[in-house]
Amino acid sequence: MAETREQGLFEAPVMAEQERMVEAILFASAEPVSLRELEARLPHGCDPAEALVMLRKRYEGRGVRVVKVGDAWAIRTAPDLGFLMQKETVETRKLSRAAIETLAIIAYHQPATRAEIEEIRGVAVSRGTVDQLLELEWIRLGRRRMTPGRPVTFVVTETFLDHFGLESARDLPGLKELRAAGLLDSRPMPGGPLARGEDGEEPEEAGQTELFED
Amino acid sequence: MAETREQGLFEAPVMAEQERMVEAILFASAEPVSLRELEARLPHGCDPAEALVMLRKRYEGRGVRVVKVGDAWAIRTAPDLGFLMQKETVETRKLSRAAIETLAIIAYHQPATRAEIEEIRGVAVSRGTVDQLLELEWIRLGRRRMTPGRPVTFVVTETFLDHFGLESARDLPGLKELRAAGLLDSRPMPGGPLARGEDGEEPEEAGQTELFED
Amino acid sequence: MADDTDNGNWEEAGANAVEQRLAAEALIVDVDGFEGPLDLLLVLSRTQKVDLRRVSVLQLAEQYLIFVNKAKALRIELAADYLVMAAWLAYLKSRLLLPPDPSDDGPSAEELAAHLAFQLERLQAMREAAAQLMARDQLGRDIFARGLTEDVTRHRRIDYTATLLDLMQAYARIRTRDDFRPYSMDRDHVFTMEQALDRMRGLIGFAGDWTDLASYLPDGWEADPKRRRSATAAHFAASLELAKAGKIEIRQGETFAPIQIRRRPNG
Repeated sequence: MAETREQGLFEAPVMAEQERMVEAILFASAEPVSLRELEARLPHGCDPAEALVMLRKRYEGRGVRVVKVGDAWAIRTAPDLGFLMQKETVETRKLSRAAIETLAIIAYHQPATRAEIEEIRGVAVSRGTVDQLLELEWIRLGRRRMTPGRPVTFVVTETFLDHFGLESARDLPGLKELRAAGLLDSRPMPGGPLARGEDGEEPEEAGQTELFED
Repeated sequence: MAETREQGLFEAPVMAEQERMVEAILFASAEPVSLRELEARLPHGCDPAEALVMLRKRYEGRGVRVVKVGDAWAIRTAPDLGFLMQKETVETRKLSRAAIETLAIIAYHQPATRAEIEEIRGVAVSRGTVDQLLELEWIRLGRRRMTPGRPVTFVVTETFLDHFGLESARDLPGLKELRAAGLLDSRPMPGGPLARGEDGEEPEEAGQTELFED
Repeated sequence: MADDTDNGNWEEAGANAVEQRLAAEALIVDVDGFEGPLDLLLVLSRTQKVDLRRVSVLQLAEQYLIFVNKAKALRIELAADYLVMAAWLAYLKSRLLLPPDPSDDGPSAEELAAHLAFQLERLQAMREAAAQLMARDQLGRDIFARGLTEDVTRHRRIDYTATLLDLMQAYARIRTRDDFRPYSMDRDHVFTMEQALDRMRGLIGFAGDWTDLASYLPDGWEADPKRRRSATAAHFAASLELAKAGKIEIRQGETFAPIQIRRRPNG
């Protein structure tokens, strides 16, 4: 208790002390603390309600705020600073083969139902694959197909077009162009301009568009 | 951001904002946050060190305080309010006398080899004692000593500093006096039975004193 | 440091002998409670009721030896390091009592005693430091960290990437799985050996001198590596055929040097 404490002019010392106590309790508690609990934890005769009013005022405009959560009180990050709490580490990973194939089918055949995707790929499409593409916002649900069972369809999104630098899905090169570009050779020749295997380096944007310009 | 903010006369608005951000980050974390991490999390060009000075001052005498722990910063409740936190009190396993002494020897003599600890205590250090301290993360392995046998050394950790409310190992109580009294010197006894330890005593003064020299 | 005071306290030691004996007996009971011989020495030194810097090492050695003898008499087994210490203290005691041997170039008895005093003082200092440390406000007991840590979520965002090329290759891969065979559609890039043979049969008549095989590649097949490769392979195979038939000769200066062919002079 060796600390000196700044006390405002209009605060009774005892109330300032109560405010400190409420501050410490709210800070250290793992859960929001109810008024009743504050009363129980503070020394006898304290008025936590008043202390809370003051504490709340003190934190106005600060980086954290005193907020009411249901019947209880807690200290929380100011809403405008929420972005600081997200420490994002970005890890770049290549889309799985299943995902890229599914995506390709949707892009070329949209709107496409799951059954259609499976028919073209020749294997079942896992829920996870579709979810991943939905999460990436590269595909979204289209209209239901007016066929028995009214299956959902998938279409590609604006985000997809953005990411792949396409004006519209119609701009995707057709099979003929793929062939002309040598993409239908499943065994890319090493050293050739098209020699980019599945795990080859990423071609730059420029390269791609050049490649498919007729 | 509808909130009004009290700003001191001498604070540039930007710095006040930085202070809020540091406040929010420190409040959100139970662990001390390093200056480097603050730098990484704050918007580009911020000066968390300066913001911390201000923030620390702001919380002087309050229910919580801004404390320095090694190279990191944390908010902790004021020590005089500990009595309110019975609910939060963590029951810790009582440390044995051997463990407490070993910890103190490492803290005051760091980096310290096992042989040095044994030399000071005059008794073998059991594996369990060291393990317990390692488990608590109060000590960790330091660099190997560049003496024959290259024995491992132990040093205290940031967790240790945090636990005992120390800014750095230099702030250990009585350190200066002990050093002045020559009690932290490594003084081998030629031929005595207390010159124990297979790795022998390492009579190098450099490591131990260097660390605590300012 | 201890040597100045040794003689001063020695007088007292005799007077205190009974007290020491009693103290040693009391300590025996606790023998398991000691953290080694130094700890025992430290406890014994307290009975001297002087600052550790002024402790009489000689008297301390006496006290220790009494303790050990008492333990022996009571058939209490002492750990080896207690006995090692006893032997050393007996040696130190005799050295301290005898006049120094000028021929002895080892450390003097006083130096040894001083070091023991230093060790005791240091151990005592560490004990006190440990006590001070433990008396500090401790996290989780007196000081508390934030209880409700706010989502400092370390979002590990995985940024999935795919390029347009990946996309198209994927599509091509699927489409060629059924209705296309990958090679069948790439006929434009394949130059067969038969084609090469036809071409070379026509051209070889003009190749009286050594000429690089590469120069036989047809127009439009030299630039694109894929086509060049196919054409080169076809022409090489064709030249082997022609050589076998005795129409041409083939040579290569060294590994990877250009392959050259010429019409066999009499072929």
